[in-house]
Amino acid sequence: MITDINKSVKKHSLIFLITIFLFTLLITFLSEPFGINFISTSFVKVLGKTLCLCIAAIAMDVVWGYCGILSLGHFAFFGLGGYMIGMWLMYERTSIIVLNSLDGSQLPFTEIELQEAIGNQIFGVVGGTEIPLIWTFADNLYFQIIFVILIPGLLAFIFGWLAFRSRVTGVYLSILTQAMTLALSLYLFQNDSGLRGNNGLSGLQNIPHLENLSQSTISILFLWLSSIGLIFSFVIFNYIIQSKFGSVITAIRDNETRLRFFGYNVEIYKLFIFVITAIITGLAGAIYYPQAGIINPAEIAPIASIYLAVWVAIGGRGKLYGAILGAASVSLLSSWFTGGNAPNIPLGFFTIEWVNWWTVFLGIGFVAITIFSKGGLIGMLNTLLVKIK
Amino acid sequence: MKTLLEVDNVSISFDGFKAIKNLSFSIGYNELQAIIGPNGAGKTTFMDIITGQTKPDNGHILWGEKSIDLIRKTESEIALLGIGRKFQKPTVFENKTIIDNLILSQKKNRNPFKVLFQKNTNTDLISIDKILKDINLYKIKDRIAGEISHGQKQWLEIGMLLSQNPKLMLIDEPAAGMTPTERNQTVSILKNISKSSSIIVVEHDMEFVRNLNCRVTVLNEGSILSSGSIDFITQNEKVIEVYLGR
Amino acid sequence: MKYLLIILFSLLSFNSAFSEENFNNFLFKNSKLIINSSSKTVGTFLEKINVYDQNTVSRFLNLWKNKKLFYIKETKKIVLISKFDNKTYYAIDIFSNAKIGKMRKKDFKKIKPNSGVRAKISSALVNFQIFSNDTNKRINSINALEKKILPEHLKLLRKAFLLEEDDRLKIKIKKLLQFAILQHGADDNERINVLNELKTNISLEVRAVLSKLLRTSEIKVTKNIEDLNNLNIAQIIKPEVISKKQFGEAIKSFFYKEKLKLSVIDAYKIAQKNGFLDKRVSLNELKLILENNIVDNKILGIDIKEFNKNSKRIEVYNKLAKIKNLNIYRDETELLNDLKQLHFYKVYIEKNKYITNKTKQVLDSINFKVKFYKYLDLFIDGLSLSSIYFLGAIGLAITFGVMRVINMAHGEFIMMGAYTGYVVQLYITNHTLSLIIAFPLAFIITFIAGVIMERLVIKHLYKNPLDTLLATFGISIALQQLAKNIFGTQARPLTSPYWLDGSLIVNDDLSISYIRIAIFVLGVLFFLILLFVMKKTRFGLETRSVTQNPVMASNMGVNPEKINMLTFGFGSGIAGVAGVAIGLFSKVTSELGSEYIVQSFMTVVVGGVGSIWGTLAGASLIGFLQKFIEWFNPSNTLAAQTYMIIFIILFIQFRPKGLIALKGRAANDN
Amino acid sequence: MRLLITILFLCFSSLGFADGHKKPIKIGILHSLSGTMAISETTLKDTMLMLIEQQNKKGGILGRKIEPVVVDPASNWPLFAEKARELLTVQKVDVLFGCWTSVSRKSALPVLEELNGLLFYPVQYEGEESSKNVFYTGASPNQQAIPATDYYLEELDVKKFALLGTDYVYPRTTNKILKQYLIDKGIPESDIFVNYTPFGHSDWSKIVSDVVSLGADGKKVGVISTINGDANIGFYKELAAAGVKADDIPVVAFSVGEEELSGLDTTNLVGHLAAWNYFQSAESDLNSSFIKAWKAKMGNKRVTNDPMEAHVIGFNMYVKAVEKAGTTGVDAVRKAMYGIKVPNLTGGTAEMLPNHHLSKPVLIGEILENGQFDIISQTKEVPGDAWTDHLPESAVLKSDWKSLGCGMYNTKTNTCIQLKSNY
Repeated sequence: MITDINKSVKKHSLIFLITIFLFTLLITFLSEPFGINFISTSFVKVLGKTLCLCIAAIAMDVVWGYCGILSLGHFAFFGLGGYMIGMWLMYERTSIIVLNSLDGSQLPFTEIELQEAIGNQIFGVVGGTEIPLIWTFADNLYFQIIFVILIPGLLAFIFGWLAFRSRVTGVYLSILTQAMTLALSLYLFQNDSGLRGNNGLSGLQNIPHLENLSQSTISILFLWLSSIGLIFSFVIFNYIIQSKFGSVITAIRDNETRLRFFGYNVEIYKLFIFVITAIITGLAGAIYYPQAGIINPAEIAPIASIYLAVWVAIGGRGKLYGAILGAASVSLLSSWFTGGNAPNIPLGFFTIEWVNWWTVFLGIGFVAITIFSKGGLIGMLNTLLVKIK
Repeated sequence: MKTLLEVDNVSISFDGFKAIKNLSFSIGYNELQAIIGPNGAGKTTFMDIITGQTKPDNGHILWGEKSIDLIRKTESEIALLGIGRKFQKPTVFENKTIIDNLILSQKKNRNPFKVLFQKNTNTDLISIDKILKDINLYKIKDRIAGEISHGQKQWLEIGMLLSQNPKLMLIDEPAAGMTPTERNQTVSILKNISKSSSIIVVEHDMEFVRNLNCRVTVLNEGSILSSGSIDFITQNEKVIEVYLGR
Repeated sequence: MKYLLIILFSLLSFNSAFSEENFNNFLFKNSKLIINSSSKTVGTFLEKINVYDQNTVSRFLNLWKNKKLFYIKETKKIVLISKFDNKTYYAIDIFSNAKIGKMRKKDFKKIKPNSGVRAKISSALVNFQIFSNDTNKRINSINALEKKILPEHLKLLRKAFLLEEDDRLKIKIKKLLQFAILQHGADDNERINVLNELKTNISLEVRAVLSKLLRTSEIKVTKNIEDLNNLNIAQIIKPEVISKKQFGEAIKSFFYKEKLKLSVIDAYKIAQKNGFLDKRVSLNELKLILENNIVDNKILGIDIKEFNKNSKRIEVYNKLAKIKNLNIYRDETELLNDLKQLHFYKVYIEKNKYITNKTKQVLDSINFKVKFYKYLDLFIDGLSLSSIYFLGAIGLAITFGVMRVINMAHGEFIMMGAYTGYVVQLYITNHTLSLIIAFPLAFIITFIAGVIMERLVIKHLYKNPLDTLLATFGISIALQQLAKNIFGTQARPLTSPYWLDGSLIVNDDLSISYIRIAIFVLGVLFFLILLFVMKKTRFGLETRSVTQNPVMASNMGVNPEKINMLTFGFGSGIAGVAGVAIGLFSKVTSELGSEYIVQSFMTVVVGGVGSIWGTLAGASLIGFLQKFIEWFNPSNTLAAQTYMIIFIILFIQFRPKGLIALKGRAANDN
Repeated sequence: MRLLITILFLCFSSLGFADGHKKPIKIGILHSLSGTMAISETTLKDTMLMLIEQQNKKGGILGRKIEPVVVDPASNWPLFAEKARELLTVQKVDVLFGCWTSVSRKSALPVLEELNGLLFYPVQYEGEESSKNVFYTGASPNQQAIPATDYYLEELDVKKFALLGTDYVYPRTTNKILKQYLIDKGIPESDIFVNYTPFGHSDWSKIVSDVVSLGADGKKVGVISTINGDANIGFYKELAAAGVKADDIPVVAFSVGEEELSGLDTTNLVGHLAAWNYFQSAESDLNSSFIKAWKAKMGNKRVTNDPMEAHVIGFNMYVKAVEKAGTTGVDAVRKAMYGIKVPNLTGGTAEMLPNHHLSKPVLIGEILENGQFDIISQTKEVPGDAWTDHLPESAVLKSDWKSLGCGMYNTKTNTCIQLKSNY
């Protein structure tokens, strides 16, 4: 495997790139603003968001499926990415509104008046008016984009450094990562956190300076952005896992003690993977939340990260395609069943309403897949293909 | 003869149980030594201490010409200094091919950022091929390590040690689960290696140790009972009592 | 006072000049006041009522207070109602008990005095009942007095104290009399005596009365410091510049409690109101004045575009002010200088300095004692939270600790236990009995569920504990939704038996609800039972042997499969029992379990895996820590939880194996 | 990939139902059926289904049948936006009834305004909002919080206030308004104790004991509770355990109704208060027939509550407005809505005001042992206020969509600050 990396990397990446590109192109042609209006904007948004979830899923797959760190806190990074970009979106949009409303006054406004008005608009709902310190750079898109990378990366670095250094592994590490995301979400739930507490940041789908574009156009833009993000992260991760580095991290997964005796500083490798996946997850979040429209602390509750792991497990861990398949299928099915689209099944004495029963079947599905198909959906597909051949 | 490794007055206890008591031991360059002893004598703990997996309560472990104290070092640092270890139960990376296993352990820069862009040069592959031949696995080099026999795994692990190119190898029960022919092959492999690096073999099997024809140390209850040639120690009454007598 | 005299008069004379008939007429005239009573209007009505026969009035007031009265919609007549059949009712005269007529439900309406009105009625009843022959009535009137003592009650109480023969009542009256003297007494020596008597009493009532003596006025201001000499000064306040509230306040208040502060702006307002200083021009007013002086987009010849800075606005305004003879603008530091020549203070409403000092002294000594109870209370709070965590986590400690299986569905077993309790109560209405049945039943049901889960799912996944996490998470969400589909999303009641209602009241600052005591006892019981099971029984022995070395254990004739199954069932069963207990003090919903799962995991991890003692230690640490942090920052329990989790994350760094860790080789292979 | 495409097709195949002669009127129901809010919101879904069923029996609206479309946003705020968009664009519903928490409303709001949808929001809320696309059928603060506080001040003579709330926008804003209101009424700031707890908070012992000790200076303490959802259960249980009687420390709650009490043993809560625009115990023919129908459908143990009444009013208004407009077009219906009057279940009539709020009576009830409320005070209809008069920055604002065409109009500068809401 390691022996012919380059060819393999290129082949995989190319196939993937073409598939996603064609897929996105197809959706664009089926969409409302650029095509035959077969697919609704709402579904385009769902697809765009799903692509972002796929990015998070492949990051999760690398950190868990390849490196063996079952992180139950990766959604914290996803959320942080969303918050960082959300701050700019919200501040900028509000300042445009405020500037318009101040236009009517006779004297030109002072900087303080502007800040107060913006603060009142953003923090009025949580009973405050002051703009907190952490919003210092919120008026600058470039800074906030840097934060999208920096903040999740920093959190991952600090947490990872602490955890790996003391050799917390396995189940313990999972619980610790869960505690991390719980602590972060509880912190953000406080109004004092300066990020609007439980309300979170909202109205993010209205992109400032793009007011003239309709949401259907914006949704296509973000679909493309998400696709590019997915391709970008796939190429990076595919390179990593196919390189010798990848061989090292799978060795960490299989037996990290053994690897230490070969002179590998396992902790640094883990930290590297933890941080890079956190950054990519954060970027995914930054593309996701402008499509979702609102981010709030409930998004990063521990359960979200568990779901992330479940997607990867269902799709098939240790295979990037698997993670994508898992994330896409579960989240799309979930959205379909809870959307009231699925026809109910009358059993005569009892009617199965999908809205009520979907979660039950989903849960049973997880169990079945973990027990019967270690390879997940992609593993099942492979066996099926082998049989057909 | 210059000493490569000197273990000086080392002790360790777990929950009040003294696993190693004031143990001192040394080995020179390109020397082959064997350690024997009954179950619970502290053989594995002894190896754990040298490789940094367990920190002793007191004592020193000095390494090489500069007499570096290994106690403060991590496992990976010790490994990088040139100590390789083979475990009692063969531990190879079962999901990887034999050749990938060897590439992984090959002595190269371990910096993650370097590893990310590391490529296999021709010389790398040639040296690996040589090792593959030495350990009799050349023909099946592309097989997954999890599928090969127990004895072959033992060899693979020794091969991985070779590929790591250490100055000292700690080898825990290399002959366990091997057929008599495989044992003989193992003996010759080890003897061959000892020409270029030092080896400490921990073994149960007296016959195997006899074939190695080297200095033998007998451990019992965490301290050294006797040390010398195999003929010398087999005549020691205490050794016969605690070890052979059973 | 007049009111009181009239009562006394009517009480002493025993001669009611007015008959029931008159009272009835009186009621009829005032029926509007009774029907639409408000605590604002009821006072005047109650004053007028005293002239009537006291028995009649007190009967009427009692009926009114207890919401027994009705009125006929058409005539507004106030009556009693009794049911005749499903559709018809009798209206009954309040006094004669005669049936006035049949009516339908539509025709009458209940009179519903609100609790404010009811309190006033009770207070009025005092005058009629404090000398009653009926002990119960006297008790009632004294209870009513506890709520509020008016000046006129002082005399009444003195008399009642002399007349009262029931010892227990006499003590109560004495207490009230003391309070009355303190608040309304005229003789300062007597009040000081009472203060000395109350020194050792730490009850909330005493503190309330003492604090009343220390009530202060609004902030006042004077120019002349000698003015203060003759006053009973409570506090002298220095105005200061206070920055606006900032985010991150939580952290600040974590370290110190805020004192009374007076901002410069507020102080200036007070001074201005009292005529000491001129009106201050605020930035907003300044802006308005400037706007009114715009001429051709210019103010004093300066283009308005330049007015985008406060400094510029102030500068130009001050120029304008000189021209137009307005007050010039001054910033806060300048205002502070103006204020320095003034003195802001609060005075006690009580005039006697000696009394206020004495009161402060007594209150301080009481508060010192109260503090002790507060800490004790905090400790007990921590203890009770710890027991809850312990109960939630102990089942997990067995499945996770012994088998290294992460059971994400553990919370759902807790939920199942709680629902079992609820279902049992549906069929057995005696709460004590139903609880006695619910505990073992919950154990059995969750035991079986645990065994089924182990057989069907966990068994296949022992080699990979992380996979069990996912599988059991699947079970968890399926069970949660299933519970929703069966029991609905509404919370279900799980009522504790009557003997668990209320609390053990040590004093006003230390009361422990019985349910928390019960949970603590249950926690201790669990702990002892588990210790016994693990240390003294065959099952425990075998479990421990399987934990330490499964291969060896199976060689010794222990069947690891059976042990695994039973251990899992046992752990789940305990979760079920814990569920009944948790359901008793919180609520039974399908999400009950998910609230405890993360905390339970942390408890087990912090405590150290594989040890019951460890779980105890972990639960105590987390429980006490959380209460301790909450105590620093009472208004923000969220912050407390965040800090606690961060602490735990850091804690794990230093003790990765938990508080009580298994040592040696066994601990290394996880 | 293949799976993705299959799902895609499945999605759309389900849409292609046969178009009959008369297209049904589609009503989207946007209430969480799972997650933490399901406890409150599922009831509203059932209410809507019942109302639609009843209306269909009467022949629907304009001779068209009504078809409900139920979705589950699962107490997940972003999903409210996603599902709202799906309902409006994919399902093409004519109107939405839904949301409970303010966050969920604020999440759906941009979508509604963008796509010009119509939402009936049935829950009491914090005000400070008036969207062109939302009709607020629940109470605004001046229809619930302010009257209840007045009741405390005037009737119960409360001098010290504990404002306890769940940490989210409704309690935050309501308490901000109340705090200012109390200060204006002469209550010193130091006598107002504010505390926020997270959703689903269960450990109340410390907070309850803090509240009890507030009374140490002899002033009467009253609790104003904006605690939401199932956290109430633990709170009331702890109150009962601490022996807090309503006569000593009354609690008035804005989020506790019959539904929440049904999960509780109420014997110890007797006398505590709640302020609503509706109680099940209200005596009127309309109410008894509504309760009867509800119990017939959902079982005898089920109770009715205020947000249900809000949906009843909202639905009846919608029916009237569509009939008046003769179409389901959003703009036409909105215009028809202003001034529409329908009877309240408590007697009297509710009227839709040009600020998209209702005029409704305010009721204060004392908890009875059977989990019902004894109505002890009922006002005349109070017009709902979009912008509170008690905060200086809001006092100057006015909402009038009928004549001013603006939801945030500054009466001082006579300008419309914004047409779309800032969320």
